[in-house]
Amino acid sequence: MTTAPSPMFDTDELVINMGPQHPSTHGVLRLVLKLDGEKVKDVDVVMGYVHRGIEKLSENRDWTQIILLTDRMDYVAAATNNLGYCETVEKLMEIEVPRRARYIRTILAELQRIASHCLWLGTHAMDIGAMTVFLYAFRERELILDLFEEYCGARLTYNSMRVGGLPLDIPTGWDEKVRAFCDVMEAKVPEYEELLTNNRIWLERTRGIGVISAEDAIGLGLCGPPLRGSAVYRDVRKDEPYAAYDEFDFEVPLGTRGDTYDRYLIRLEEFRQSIRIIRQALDGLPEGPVMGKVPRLLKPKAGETYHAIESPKGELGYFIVSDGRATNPYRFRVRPPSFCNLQGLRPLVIGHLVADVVALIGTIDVVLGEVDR
Amino acid sequence: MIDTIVIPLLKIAVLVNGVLVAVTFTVLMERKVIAWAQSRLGPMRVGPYGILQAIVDPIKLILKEDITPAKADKWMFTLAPILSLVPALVVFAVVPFGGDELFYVTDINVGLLFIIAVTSIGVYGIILAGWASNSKYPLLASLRASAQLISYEIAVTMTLVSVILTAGTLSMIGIVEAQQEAGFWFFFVQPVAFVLVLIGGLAETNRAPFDMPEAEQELTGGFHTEYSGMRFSMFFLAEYANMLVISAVVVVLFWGGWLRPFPNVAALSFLDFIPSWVWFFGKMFGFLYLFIWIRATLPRYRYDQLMRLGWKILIPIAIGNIVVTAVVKVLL
Amino acid sequence: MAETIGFYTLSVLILGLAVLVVTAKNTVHSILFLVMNFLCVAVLYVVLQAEFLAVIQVLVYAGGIVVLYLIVVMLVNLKGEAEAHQDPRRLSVIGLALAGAVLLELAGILVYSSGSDAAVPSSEAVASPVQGNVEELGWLLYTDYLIPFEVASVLLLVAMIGAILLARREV
Amino acid sequence: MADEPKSDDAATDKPPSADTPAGASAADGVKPVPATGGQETGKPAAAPAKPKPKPKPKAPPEAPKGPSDPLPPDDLEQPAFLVSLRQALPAAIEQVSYWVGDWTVIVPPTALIDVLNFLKDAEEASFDYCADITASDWPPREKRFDVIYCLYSTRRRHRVRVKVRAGENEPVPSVTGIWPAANWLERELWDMFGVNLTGHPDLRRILMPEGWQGHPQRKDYPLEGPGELLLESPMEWLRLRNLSDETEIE
Repeated sequence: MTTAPSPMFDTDELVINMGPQHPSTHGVLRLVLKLDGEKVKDVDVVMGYVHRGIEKLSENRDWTQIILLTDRMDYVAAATNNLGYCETVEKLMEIEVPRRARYIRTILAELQRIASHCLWLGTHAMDIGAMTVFLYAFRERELILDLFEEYCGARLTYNSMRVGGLPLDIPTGWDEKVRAFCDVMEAKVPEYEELLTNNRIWLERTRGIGVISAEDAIGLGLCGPPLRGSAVYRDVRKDEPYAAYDEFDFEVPLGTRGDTYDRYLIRLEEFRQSIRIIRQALDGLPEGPVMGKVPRLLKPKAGETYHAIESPKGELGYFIVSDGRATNPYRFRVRPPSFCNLQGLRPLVIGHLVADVVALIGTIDVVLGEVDR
Repeated sequence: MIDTIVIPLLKIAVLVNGVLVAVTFTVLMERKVIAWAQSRLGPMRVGPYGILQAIVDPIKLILKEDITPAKADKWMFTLAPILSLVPALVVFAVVPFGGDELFYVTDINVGLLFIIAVTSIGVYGIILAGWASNSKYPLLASLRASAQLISYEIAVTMTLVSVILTAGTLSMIGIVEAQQEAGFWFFFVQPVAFVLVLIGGLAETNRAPFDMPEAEQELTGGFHTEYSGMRFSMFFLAEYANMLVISAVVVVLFWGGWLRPFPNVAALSFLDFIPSWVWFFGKMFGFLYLFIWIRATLPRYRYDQLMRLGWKILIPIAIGNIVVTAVVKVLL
Repeated sequence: MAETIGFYTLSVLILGLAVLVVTAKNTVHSILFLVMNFLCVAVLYVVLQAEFLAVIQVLVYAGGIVVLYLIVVMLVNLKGEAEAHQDPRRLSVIGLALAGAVLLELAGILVYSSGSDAAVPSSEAVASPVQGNVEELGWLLYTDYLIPFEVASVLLLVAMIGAILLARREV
Repeated sequence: MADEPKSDDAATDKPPSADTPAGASAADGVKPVPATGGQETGKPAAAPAKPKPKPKPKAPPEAPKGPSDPLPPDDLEQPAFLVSLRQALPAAIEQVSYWVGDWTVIVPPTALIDVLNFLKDAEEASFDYCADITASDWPPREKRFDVIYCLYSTRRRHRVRVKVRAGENEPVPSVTGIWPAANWLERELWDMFGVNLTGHPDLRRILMPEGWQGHPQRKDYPLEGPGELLLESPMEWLRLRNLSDETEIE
């Protein structure tokens, strides 16, 4: 207690290397923490451990092969990545997608959002020490994986969309299963809430932790739930509607304080909104083809475009340049929401304790496959 | 000669082995109970319903390679798990598992203090493990652990004072007998103390939600990060043995030890056919279950919140409890 | 007879450990020897049938205070090289003088007590009413030794307040 | 054409749910006319900018000389922020381009900070959100990089892209002072393209390992690295490894 004022004892910082192998850095994120006691003075975020050069690779694959690569970015929300890419190419080529395909895409994207949020909830709660929520959330995610398996045969990397529509129509009876899943999920969300929302320890661990103001959040380029947690009304589904979102009725939950607890509440509410969207889409599912009129050889005219969708993590943008001659994009760029959100980690973490670092990694919900690409 | 040496030695041998076996089954119980809480099955492969897992787990741990990090302090690194395990076993010497003399090793007149004193030695195991590993995460964890143990020890010891006041003795057996004379379990007169001891016990055994020293998600396993094999399993044994100790202490202090409910109500005497040790172990089992249940349910506290809880909430309540108990005792 | 053997064994252990405490190169090791030393002292108390004192010795010294020493030492060790000691013999004259004074004092006590035969029974008379009996100890503390007891408590309180004050200043 | 999606700020002032029918569905359906028109007019407009017909022989067909950057059709109403930008900084705008609903402003690097500051602060623009910063590489061109800033306004809910053409070593000012979000995006930009960014507070590699040679997203950077080459011809790999600069790597 008397050591600090005395010049005899210098107060060195303790530098701790958190990751790339660490149970709660969600993959291979590495944080170099400078600690004063247990308080974080500074942090350097190091990434790139799963950099596979997807952008470079995509510039050397043809337009359809790229869909497969997009699966490997945010691998817990592969269908959303497919959707964003296909829509960008469709925008570039001005292909009209049949309404039925857009509806099914919406259903897939929302199922994917629920699955991704389930994974987030499980790991986030696990990081804070609530281990049971983890298994509950994975139990429901499993149901979604089953649905995807039935739709496209894969459980993680779906390759489930094509430029111009969908490769397959939904199997018979699939829509009923999705409906049944919605009922299950609707009953399970209160179960999660019961374990966490009003739990004193959970409140103490998340309230007032990692507060970020709306201005800072916009300035830092945060997107998705972290941005909405700071009470910024920003949801690509509403602002720049894609797929069939303009035909559905849903709300965008907003936080008030911009802390970890608000971001938690927002994602839980998004479970409900996603269920709502899926139900509307199933109710209004139009008949018709699932594939639009697409040339056999995809070869967009020279031009470039940026198109964004709302992935579970935030604004997932694709910037694609076509030179009009090759059967591959000249420039393929992904605006990864996890990457941009991860940039917000440093201001969030500084001044908090080591224990909060893991909570904050959890709350911004990064997938390193997407950060590093 | 037989009475003073052979019988106690036999008792000790049975006790130590019994505790170790009980620990392995506690681990199995924890795995099973948490699995059920999480809609899983838990271990199912070894033996019927995975019961033999309790034997296979320790064997696996013993057979694993025992690694000492190159830059570790070898003596301390070896000593730490022993320092952690031995006190956890020693305290069972004064725990009365039943009414008969057969069921306890010794009855010393400062039994309760003995338990507190010896468990406080266990903290050296954790501190030295963290220090001797020569690694940053274990060091942080051991700092956390020592601060946590010391502050909660104060809260628990202060709470126990009010129980001692109620019982008028420090002997474990004396406390149970005091409950028999009083005709009720002390839980009914000291509910606040019971809750405090339970919380403090969770914290002292590093159980969730106070498992910061070994917080896997933050400190990658805490003080035993660098341990493996037999030495790791000693920490493991110590943790669960401490859990058993806390359950036993809570049972003795608040739930009448080996007594049946309302020991002086004649109407309930038909319950007497149940042997006293069954009552004791049944109650202990209940508390073990409670500990595991809490672990499955609650998130983890943050370190500073834990310290705040200990110093600013538990200790003042404990002191208040002492004052109230003393006043009531004088007035009655 | 057995008691005498036990006593001398313990004394040797205690003294040997005490020497190790000051000679051990590694500070953590020396603290560990200190703990063992305390434990041996506790055993000595048990032999003297002062169980309560023994338990308190373990609880307070071994289990509490030395843990805090250990934390401080670990933190200091952590910060790289321990500050280089100046010449350890710089105070050797004063040290020797002090040690000699203590030795003289001990010798004086020894000579004095052996001179007056009454000293031995009287020291036993002080120890006997305790006999590990908690009630009696409490009784003694709150009657005969009330004033020293209260003074000691006040001293601790002052120390506590001082510590809080010192720690508070830098925050 | 007046109901083009993102540009029209009269419509976007309202809460976002109110004007949902714009946006993507319109982008799919209404636009074939400006597209073909833009394509035709754009080509010749962009071509004079790069008078370098002799690129390094890298791909079997001739390497593309640059993006098309088509001009907007004359009958398309320009969004208000472009009009006011033209008034405020007339000299700063090299070209305005339009393609499938996206507006792009091409500015010289020297005017970049002024333009971006205007776009961020001007009331009718208020581009407070820097969605993305990236580049494309056109090696035959003298100014080989197109550095692209994708901006978005959370208040007016419209987008614009600002494009800067920069040569290999031509300094491009960092925009971290305008949007903190640019920090990592520019680090990645530098890591992948080696654009000469000036004034960046923390210009280190972000995805590639420290000490990596070369900038992988450049078009003249080989797709298959020395790793595969090492298996096939070790001596060649050794030679390449000893080259200090990736420009020497063919």
